[in-house]
Amino acid sequence: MKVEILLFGRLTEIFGVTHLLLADVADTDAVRNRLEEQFPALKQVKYQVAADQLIIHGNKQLTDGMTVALMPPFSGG
Amino acid sequence: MKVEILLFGRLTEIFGVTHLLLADVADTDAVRNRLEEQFPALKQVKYQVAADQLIIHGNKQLTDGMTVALMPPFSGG
Amino acid sequence: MKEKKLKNIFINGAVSAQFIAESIQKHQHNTTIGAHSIFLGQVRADQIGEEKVAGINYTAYEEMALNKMYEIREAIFEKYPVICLHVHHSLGLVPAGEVCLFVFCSSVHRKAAMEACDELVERIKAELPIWGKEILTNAAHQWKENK
Amino acid sequence: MKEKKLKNIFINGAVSAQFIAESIQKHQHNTTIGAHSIFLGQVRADQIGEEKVAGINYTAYEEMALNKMYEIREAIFEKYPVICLHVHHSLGLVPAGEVCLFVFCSSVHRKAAMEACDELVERIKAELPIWGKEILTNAAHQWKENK
Repeated sequence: MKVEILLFGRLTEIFGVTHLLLADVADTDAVRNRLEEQFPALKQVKYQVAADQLIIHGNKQLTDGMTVALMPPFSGG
Repeated sequence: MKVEILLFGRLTEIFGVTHLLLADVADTDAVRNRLEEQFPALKQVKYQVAADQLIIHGNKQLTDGMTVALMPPFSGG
Repeated sequence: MKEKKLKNIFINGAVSAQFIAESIQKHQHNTTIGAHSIFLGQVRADQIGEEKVAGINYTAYEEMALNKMYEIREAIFEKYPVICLHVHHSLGLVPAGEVCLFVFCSSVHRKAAMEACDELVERIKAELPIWGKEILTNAAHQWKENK
Repeated sequence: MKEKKLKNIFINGAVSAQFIAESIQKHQHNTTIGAHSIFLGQVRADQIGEEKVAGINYTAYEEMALNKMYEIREAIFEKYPVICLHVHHSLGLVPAGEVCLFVFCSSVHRKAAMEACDELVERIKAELPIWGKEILTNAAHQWKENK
Protein backbone atom coordinates (compact mmCIF):
# COMPACT_ATOMS: atom_id res chain seq x y z
CA MET A 1 0.00 0.00 0.00
CA LYS A 2 1.33 3.39 -0.99
CA VAL A 3 0.21 6.94 -0.27
CA GLU A 4 1.47 10.14 -1.86
CA ILE A 5 2.60 12.89 0.49
CA LEU A 6 2.37 16.51 -0.64
CA LEU A 7 4.40 19.22 1.08
CA PHE A 8 3.76 22.96 1.01
CA GLY A 9 5.17 26.28 2.15
CA ARG A 10 8.06 26.06 4.63
CA LEU A 11 7.71 22.26 4.70
CA THR A 12 9.19 22.08 1.22
CA GLU A 13 12.36 23.55 2.73
CA ILE A 14 12.49 21.04 5.57
CA PHE A 15 11.97 18.11 3.24
CA GLY A 16 13.83 19.49 0.23
CA VAL A 17 11.05 18.12 -2.01
CA THR A 18 7.41 18.93 -2.76
CA HIS A 19 6.17 15.33 -2.69
CA LEU A 20 7.20 11.83 -1.76
CA LEU A 21 5.73 8.32 -1.56
CA LEU A 22 5.26 6.39 1.68
CA ALA A 23 4.57 2.66 1.87
CA ASP A 24 2.75 0.87 4.67
CA VAL A 25 1.22 3.73 6.59
CA ALA A 26 -2.17 2.67 7.92
CA ASP A 27 -3.47 6.08 8.91
CA THR A 28 -2.60 9.79 9.05
CA ASP A 29 -1.10 9.43 12.53
CA ALA A 30 1.32 6.86 11.12
CA VAL A 31 2.26 9.35 8.38
CA ARG A 32 3.00 12.06 10.94
CA ASN A 33 5.02 9.72 13.12
CA ARG A 34 7.06 8.34 10.26
CA LEU A 35 7.84 11.78 8.86
CA GLU A 36 8.62 13.36 12.23
CA GLU A 37 11.04 10.52 12.86
CA GLN A 38 12.80 11.04 9.54
CA PHE A 39 12.65 14.85 9.67
CA PRO A 40 12.74 15.93 13.33
CA ALA A 41 12.45 19.63 12.30
CA LEU A 42 8.85 18.86 11.37
CA LYS A 43 8.00 18.71 15.09
CA GLN A 44 8.71 22.42 15.42
CA VAL A 45 6.29 23.39 12.65
CA LYS A 46 2.56 24.03 12.94
CA TYR A 47 0.71 22.23 10.15
CA GLN A 48 -2.64 20.68 9.23
CA VAL A 49 -3.12 17.35 7.50
CA ALA A 50 -5.50 16.77 4.59
CA ALA A 51 -6.34 13.34 3.16
CA ASP A 52 -7.63 13.54 -0.41
CA GLN A 53 -8.10 17.30 0.12
CA LEU A 54 -10.20 16.95 3.29
CA ILE A 55 -8.68 18.41 6.42
CA ILE A 56 -8.35 15.73 9.12
CA HIS A 57 -8.87 16.80 12.71
CA GLY A 58 -8.26 13.48 14.48
CA ASN A 59 -6.78 10.44 12.82
CA LYS A 60 -7.91 8.94 9.52
CA GLN A 61 -7.43 5.48 8.04
CA LEU A 62 -5.69 5.46 4.67
CA THR A 63 -6.13 3.21 1.65
CA ASP A 64 -3.85 2.59 -1.30
CA GLY A 65 -3.40 5.54 -3.63
CA MET A 66 -4.63 8.24 -1.26
CA THR A 67 -2.98 11.64 -1.14
CA VAL A 68 -1.95 13.17 2.17
CA ALA A 69 -1.05 16.87 2.27
CA LEU A 70 0.91 18.55 5.07
CA MET A 71 -0.09 22.21 5.13
CA PRO A 72 1.44 25.00 7.24
CA PRO A 73 -0.80 28.02 8.05
CA PHE A 74 -2.27 29.60 4.92
CA SER A 75 -1.17 33.02 3.75
CA GLY A 76 -3.07 33.73 0.55
CA GLY A 77 -4.70 37.04 -0.29
CA MET B 1 -33.37 92.97 1.01
CA LYS B 2 -32.98 90.21 -1.55
CA VAL B 3 -32.28 86.47 -1.30
CA GLU B 4 -31.46 84.08 -4.10
CA ILE B 5 -33.58 80.94 -4.35
CA LEU B 6 -32.06 77.78 -5.87
CA LEU B 7 -34.30 74.99 -7.15
CA PHE B 8 -33.31 71.40 -7.79
CA GLY B 9 -34.64 68.10 -9.12
CA ARG B 10 -38.38 67.98 -9.74
CA LEU B 11 -38.75 71.51 -8.35
CA THR B 12 -37.10 72.90 -11.50
CA GLU B 13 -40.08 71.46 -13.39
CA ILE B 14 -42.66 73.05 -11.08
CA PHE B 15 -40.96 76.44 -11.24
CA GLY B 16 -39.72 76.23 -14.81
CA VAL B 17 -36.43 77.82 -13.66
CA THR B 18 -33.40 76.78 -11.59
CA HIS B 19 -33.15 80.01 -9.60
CA LEU B 20 -35.02 83.19 -8.82
CA LEU B 21 -34.70 86.26 -6.60
CA LEU B 22 -37.10 87.11 -3.78
CA ALA B 23 -37.31 90.51 -2.08
CA ASP B 24 -38.51 91.18 1.45
CA VAL B 25 -38.55 87.69 2.94
CA ALA B 26 -37.51 87.85 6.59
CA ASP B 27 -36.92 84.16 7.17
CA THR B 28 -37.08 80.73 5.55
CA ASP B 29 -40.72 80.26 6.58
CA ALA B 30 -41.56 83.41 4.66
CA VAL B 31 -39.79 81.97 1.61
CA ARG B 32 -41.81 78.77 1.81
CA ASN B 33 -45.08 80.61 2.24
CA ARG B 34 -44.41 83.02 -0.58
CA LEU B 35 -43.40 80.25 -3.00
CA GLU B 36 -46.22 77.89 -2.03
CA GLU B 37 -48.65 80.72 -2.67
CA GLN B 38 -47.22 81.43 -6.11
CA PHE B 39 -46.69 77.76 -7.00
CA PRO B 40 -49.34 75.69 -5.21
CA ALA B 41 -47.87 72.45 -6.66
CA LEU B 42 -44.94 72.96 -4.27
CA LYS B 43 -47.22 71.93 -1.37
CA GLN B 44 -47.40 68.38 -2.76
CA VAL B 45 -43.61 67.94 -2.88
CA LYS B 46 -41.34 66.77 -0.08
CA TYR B 47 -38.32 69.05 0.15
CA GLN B 48 -35.67 70.34 2.56
CA VAL B 49 -34.53 73.93 2.85
CA ALA B 50 -30.87 75.00 3.08
CA ALA B 51 -29.75 78.54 3.85
CA ASP B 52 -26.22 79.23 2.65
CA GLN B 53 -25.76 75.46 2.24
CA LEU B 54 -26.84 74.60 5.79
CA ILE B 55 -29.98 72.50 6.09
CA ILE B 56 -32.59 74.30 8.21
CA HIS B 57 -34.81 72.19 10.44
CA GLY B 58 -36.99 74.90 11.98
CA ASN B 59 -37.12 78.46 10.74
CA LYS B 60 -34.13 80.70 10.06
CA GLN B 61 -33.81 84.46 9.82
CA LEU B 62 -32.40 85.69 6.50
CA THR B 63 -30.17 88.62 5.70
CA ASP B 64 -29.52 90.38 2.40
CA GLY B 65 -27.64 88.29 -0.15
CA MET B 66 -28.24 84.89 1.40
CA THR B 67 -28.92 81.84 -0.75
CA VAL B 68 -31.85 79.57 0.00
CA ALA B 69 -31.99 76.16 -1.68
CA LEU B 70 -35.12 74.02 -1.98
CA MET B 71 -34.02 70.41 -2.24
CA PRO B 72 -36.22 67.36 -2.92
CA PRO B 73 -34.96 63.97 -1.61
CA PHE B 74 -31.43 63.19 -2.82
CA SER B 75 -30.79 60.42 -5.32
CA GLY B 76 -27.06 60.41 -5.99
CA GLY B 77 -24.90 57.28 -6.23
CA MET C 1 -5.76 77.63 10.52
CA LYS C 2 -5.82 74.62 8.25
CA GLU C 3 -6.75 75.49 4.71
CA LYS C 4 -9.89 73.78 3.49
CA LYS C 5 -9.01 72.38 0.10
CA LEU C 6 -12.08 71.21 -1.79
CA LYS C 7 -11.61 68.34 -4.23
CA ASN C 8 -13.85 68.18 -7.24
CA ILE C 9 -15.74 64.87 -7.24
CA PHE C 10 -17.81 65.52 -10.38
CA ILE C 11 -17.08 64.23 -13.84
CA ASN C 12 -19.14 64.67 -16.98
CA GLY C 13 -20.98 61.54 -18.04
CA ALA C 14 -20.10 57.97 -17.06
CA VAL C 15 -16.99 56.86 -15.18
CA SER C 16 -15.03 54.72 -17.66
CA ALA C 17 -13.32 51.43 -16.82
CA GLN C 18 -10.14 53.06 -18.13
CA PHE C 19 -10.41 55.88 -15.58
CA ILE C 20 -10.79 53.28 -12.80
CA ALA C 21 -7.77 51.35 -14.09
CA GLU C 22 -5.67 54.53 -14.08
CA SER C 23 -6.69 55.26 -10.48
CA ILE C 24 -5.65 51.76 -9.42
CA GLN C 25 -2.37 52.07 -11.31
CA LYS C 26 -1.51 55.34 -9.56
CA HIS C 27 -1.78 53.66 -6.16
CA GLN C 28 0.85 51.07 -6.94
CA HIS C 29 3.58 53.57 -6.09
CA ASN C 30 2.41 53.56 -2.49
CA THR C 31 3.85 50.34 -1.09
CA THR C 32 2.46 50.89 2.41
CA ILE C 33 -1.00 50.07 0.98
CA GLY C 34 -2.09 46.47 1.46
CA ALA C 35 -5.80 46.69 0.64
CA HIS C 36 -8.09 48.60 -1.70
CA SER C 37 -11.85 48.56 -1.35
CA ILE C 38 -13.74 49.87 -4.37
CA PHE C 39 -17.43 50.51 -4.82
CA LEU C 40 -19.01 51.16 -8.21
CA GLY C 41 -22.60 52.27 -8.70
CA GLN C 42 -23.95 51.24 -12.10
CA VAL C 43 -27.15 52.51 -13.76
CA ARG C 44 -29.75 49.73 -13.99
CA ALA C 45 -32.18 49.36 -16.91
CA ASP C 46 -35.10 48.91 -14.49
CA GLN C 47 -38.48 48.04 -15.94
CA ILE C 48 -40.98 50.89 -15.33
CA GLY C 49 -44.40 49.75 -16.52
CA GLU C 50 -44.04 49.17 -20.28
CA GLU C 51 -40.77 51.06 -20.49
CA LYS C 52 -37.20 50.66 -19.27
CA VAL C 53 -34.71 53.08 -17.80
CA ALA C 54 -32.41 54.10 -20.68
CA GLY C 55 -30.17 56.26 -18.50
CA ILE C 56 -30.03 58.67 -15.59
CA ASN C 57 -29.38 62.38 -15.93
CA TYR C 58 -27.61 63.70 -12.83
CA THR C 59 -27.63 67.25 -11.52
CA ALA C 60 -26.28 68.57 -8.22
CA TYR C 61 -26.05 71.55 -5.95
CA GLU C 62 -22.35 71.36 -6.71
CA GLU C 63 -20.97 73.89 -4.27
CA MET C 64 -22.85 72.39 -1.33
CA ALA C 65 -22.01 68.83 -2.43
CA LEU C 66 -18.26 69.60 -2.48
CA ASN C 67 -18.40 71.21 0.96
CA LYS C 68 -20.41 68.28 2.33
CA MET C 69 -18.00 65.81 0.74
CA TYR C 70 -15.09 67.61 2.39
CA GLU C 71 -16.79 67.21 5.77
CA ILE C 72 -17.53 63.51 5.17
CA ARG C 73 -13.92 62.81 4.06
CA GLU C 74 -12.55 64.48 7.18
CA ALA C 75 -14.88 62.41 9.39
CA ILE C 76 -13.91 59.14 7.68
CA PHE C 77 -10.17 59.92 7.90
CA GLU C 78 -10.64 60.59 11.61
CA LYS C 79 -12.62 57.40 12.23
CA TYR C 80 -10.63 54.82 10.21
CA PRO C 81 -6.88 54.32 9.61
CA VAL C 82 -7.16 54.81 5.86
CA ILE C 83 -4.33 55.96 3.60
CA CYS C 84 -6.46 57.49 0.86
CA LEU C 85 -10.06 58.05 -0.18
CA HIS C 86 -11.30 59.05 -3.61
CA VAL C 87 -14.85 59.74 -4.75
CA HIS C 88 -16.03 60.41 -8.31
CA HIS C 89 -19.66 61.04 -9.23
CA SER C 90 -21.18 61.62 -12.64
CA LEU C 91 -23.07 64.71 -13.74
CA GLY C 92 -25.19 64.69 -16.89
CA LEU C 93 -26.41 61.61 -18.70
CA VAL C 94 -25.17 58.14 -17.77
CA PRO C 95 -26.61 55.38 -19.99
CA ALA C 96 -27.86 52.13 -18.38
CA GLY C 97 -24.97 49.70 -17.81
CA GLU C 98 -22.44 52.44 -17.14
CA VAL C 99 -20.83 53.56 -13.89
CA CYS C 100 -22.07 56.73 -12.14
CA LEU C 101 -20.25 56.43 -8.79
CA PHE C 102 -16.68 55.34 -8.05
CA VAL C 103 -15.51 55.19 -4.44
CA PHE C 104 -11.94 54.06 -3.76
CA CYS C 105 -10.48 53.49 -0.25
CA SER C 106 -6.99 52.21 0.55
CA SER C 107 -5.38 51.16 3.82
CA VAL C 108 -2.63 48.98 5.28
CA HIS C 109 -5.02 46.21 6.37
CA ARG C 110 -8.31 45.25 4.78
CA LYS C 111 -10.81 46.04 7.56
CA ALA C 112 -10.26 49.81 7.51
CA ALA C 113 -10.57 50.11 3.72
CA MET C 114 -13.76 48.01 3.66
CA GLU C 115 -15.47 49.78 6.55
CA ALA C 116 -14.50 53.23 5.29
CA CYS C 117 -15.80 52.38 1.80
CA ASP C 118 -19.12 51.15 3.21
CA GLU C 119 -19.63 54.25 5.30
CA LEU C 120 -18.59 56.60 2.51
CA VAL C 121 -21.14 55.10 0.12
CA GLU C 122 -23.92 55.31 2.73
CA ARG C 123 -23.14 58.94 3.48
CA ILE C 124 -22.78 59.92 -0.19
CA LYS C 125 -26.25 58.55 -0.94
CA ALA C 126 -27.85 60.10 2.13
CA GLU C 127 -26.10 63.47 2.35
CA LEU C 128 -24.91 64.74 -1.02
CA PRO C 129 -27.36 67.06 -2.79
CA ILE C 130 -27.45 65.16 -6.08
CA TRP C 131 -30.54 64.31 -8.12
CA GLY C 132 -31.03 61.60 -10.70
CA LYS C 133 -33.69 61.90 -13.38
CA GLU C 134 -34.44 58.50 -14.87
CA ILE C 135 -34.93 58.79 -18.62
CA LEU C 136 -37.22 56.06 -19.94
CA THR C 137 -37.07 54.36 -23.32
CA ASN C 138 -40.08 56.41 -24.52
CA ALA C 139 -38.27 59.62 -23.47
CA ALA C 140 -40.61 60.14 -20.49
CA HIS C 141 -38.83 60.60 -17.18
CA GLN C 142 -39.22 60.19 -13.44
CA TRP C 143 -37.21 61.45 -10.49
CA LYS C 144 -35.24 58.88 -8.50
CA GLU C 145 -35.35 58.89 -4.70
CA ASN C 146 -32.82 57.20 -2.42
CA LYS C 147 -34.41 55.15 0.35
CA MET D 1 -27.03 15.72 -10.70
CA LYS D 2 -25.65 19.19 -11.08
CA GLU D 3 -22.26 19.24 -12.71
CA LYS D 4 -19.55 20.74 -10.56
CA LYS D 5 -17.73 23.14 -12.83
CA LEU D 6 -14.47 24.37 -11.30
CA LYS D 7 -13.33 27.85 -12.29
CA ASN D 8 -9.63 28.56 -12.34
CA ILE D 9 -8.84 31.43 -9.99
CA PHE D 10 -5.08 31.43 -10.48
CA ILE D 11 -3.12 33.73 -12.70
CA ASN D 12 0.63 33.93 -13.15
CA GLY D 13 2.22 36.95 -11.50
CA ALA D 14 0.45 40.17 -10.55
CA VAL D 15 -3.12 41.12 -11.45
CA SER D 16 -2.82 44.13 -13.79
CA ALA D 17 -5.00 47.24 -13.64
CA GLN D 18 -5.84 46.50 -17.29
CA PHE D 19 -7.20 43.07 -16.35
CA ILE D 20 -9.39 44.68 -13.69
CA ALA D 21 -10.64 47.29 -16.18
CA GLU D 22 -11.58 44.55 -18.65
CA SER D 23 -13.53 42.70 -15.95
CA ILE D 24 -15.46 45.85 -15.10
CA GLN D 25 -16.13 46.54 -18.77
CA LYS D 26 -17.55 43.04 -19.31
CA HIS D 27 -20.16 43.64 -16.62
CA GLN D 28 -21.62 46.68 -18.33
CA HIS D 29 -23.67 44.42 -20.58
CA ASN D 30 -25.62 43.24 -17.56
CA THR D 31 -28.04 46.08 -16.89
CA THR D 32 -29.69 44.36 -13.92
CA ILE D 33 -26.50 45.11 -11.93
CA GLY D 34 -26.65 48.26 -9.80
CA ALA D 35 -23.61 47.79 -7.57
CA HIS D 36 -20.11 46.33 -7.76
CA SER D 37 -17.95 45.76 -4.72
CA ILE D 38 -14.29 45.13 -5.48
CA PHE D 39 -11.48 44.14 -3.15
CA LEU D 40 -7.82 44.28 -4.16
CA GLY D 41 -4.99 42.87 -2.08
CA GLN D 42 -1.69 44.64 -2.78
CA VAL D 43 1.79 43.46 -1.73
CA ARG D 44 3.28 45.81 0.89
CA ALA D 45 6.98 46.65 1.09
CA ASP D 46 6.98 45.98 4.85
CA GLN D 47 10.14 46.76 6.80
CA ILE D 48 11.65 43.52 8.22
CA GLY D 49 14.63 44.47 10.40
CA GLU D 50 17.14 46.13 8.07
CA GLU D 51 15.44 44.87 4.94
CA LYS D 52 12.17 45.39 3.10
CA VAL D 53 9.78 43.02 1.40
CA ALA D 54 10.60 43.19 -2.32
CA GLY D 55 7.80 40.82 -3.34
CA ILE D 56 5.84 37.73 -2.40
CA ASN D 57 6.16 34.40 -4.16
CA TYR D 58 2.85 32.51 -4.04
CA THR D 59 2.36 28.75 -4.26
CA ALA D 60 -0.81 26.75 -3.71
CA TYR D 61 -2.29 23.31 -3.39
CA GLU D 62 -4.12 24.22 -6.57
CA GLU D 63 -6.52 21.32 -6.89
CA MET D 64 -7.71 21.63 -3.29
CA ALA D 65 -7.89 25.44 -3.55
CA LEU D 66 -10.17 25.26 -6.60
CA ASN D 67 -12.47 22.72 -4.92
CA LYS D 68 -12.59 24.83 -1.77
CA MET D 69 -13.27 27.96 -3.80
CA TYR D 70 -16.16 26.19 -5.52
CA GLU D 71 -17.66 25.37 -2.12
CA ILE D 72 -17.21 28.94 -0.86
CA ARG D 73 -18.79 30.42 -4.01
CA GLU D 74 -21.81 28.13 -3.67
CA ALA D 75 -22.24 29.14 -0.03
CA ILE D 76 -22.03 32.86 -0.83
CA PHE D 77 -24.49 32.58 -3.72
CA GLU D 78 -26.89 30.83 -1.36
CA LYS D 79 -26.49 33.40 1.40
CA TYR D 80 -26.61 36.69 -0.55
CA PRO D 81 -28.65 37.84 -3.59
CA VAL D 82 -25.58 38.40 -5.75
CA ILE D 83 -25.55 38.34 -9.55
CA CYS D 84 -21.91 37.38 -10.00
CA LEU D 85 -18.74 36.66 -8.09
CA HIS D 86 -15.21 36.52 -9.47
CA VAL D 87 -11.98 35.71 -7.69
CA HIS D 88 -8.45 35.94 -9.11
CA HIS D 89 -5.32 35.10 -7.10
CA SER D 90 -1.70 35.31 -8.17
CA LEU D 91 0.75 32.43 -8.29
CA GLY D 92 4.50 33.04 -8.56
CA LEU D 93 6.23 36.32 -7.83
CA VAL D 94 4.27 39.52 -7.21
CA PRO D 95 6.51 42.58 -6.65
CA ALA D 96 5.68 45.03 -3.83
CA GLY D 97 3.08 47.56 -4.98
CA GLU D 98 1.27 45.14 -7.26
CA VAL D 99 -2.05 43.37 -6.84
CA CYS D 100 -2.16 39.68 -5.79
CA LEU D 101 -5.89 39.26 -5.08
CA PHE D 102 -8.90 40.58 -7.02
CA VAL D 103 -12.39 39.85 -5.70
CA PHE D 104 -15.35 41.21 -7.66
CA CYS D 105 -19.00 40.95 -6.50
CA SER D 106 -22.02 42.39 -8.28
CA SER D 107 -25.67 42.68 -7.26
CA VAL D 108 -28.83 44.70 -7.83
CA HIS D 109 -28.49 46.70 -4.61
CA ARG D 110 -25.30 47.65 -2.81
CA LYS D 111 -25.67 45.76 0.50
CA ALA D 112 -25.48 42.27 -1.01
CA ALA D 113 -22.38 43.02 -3.11
CA MET D 114 -20.57 44.59 -0.16
CA GLU D 115 -21.39 41.86 2.35
CA ALA D 116 -20.60 39.07 -0.11
CA CYS D 117 -17.26 40.70 -0.96
CA ASP D 118 -16.35 41.02 2.71
CA GLU D 119 -17.17 37.42 3.47
CA LEU D 120 -15.44 36.11 0.33
CA VAL D 121 -12.20 37.88 1.26
CA GLU D 122 -12.33 36.55 4.83
CA ARG D 123 -12.92 32.99 3.67
CA ILE D 124 -10.26 33.16 0.93
CA LYS D 125 -7.64 34.21 3.48
CA ALA D 126 -8.72 31.62 6.06
CA GLU D 127 -9.55 28.60 3.92
CA LEU D 128 -7.62 28.53 0.64
CA PRO D 129 -4.40 26.48 0.75
CA ILE D 130 -2.12 29.21 -0.58
CA TRP D 131 1.28 30.17 0.78
CA GLY D 132 3.18 33.41 0.39
CA LYS D 133 6.95 33.53 0.72
CA GLU D 134 8.12 37.08 1.38
CA ILE D 135 11.29 37.80 -0.57
CA LEU D 136 13.39 40.45 1.15
CA THR D 137 15.62 43.05 -0.46
CA ASN D 138 18.74 41.04 0.50
CA ALA D 139 17.21 37.93 -1.17
CA ALA D 140 16.54 36.27 2.20
CA HIS D 141 12.97 35.13 2.70
CA GLN D 142 10.34 34.40 5.33
CA TRP D 143 6.98 32.64 5.21
CA LYS D 144 3.89 34.78 5.66
CA GLU D 145 1.10 33.66 7.98
CA ASN D 146 -2.47 34.97 7.93
CA LYS D 147 -3.82 35.94 11.36
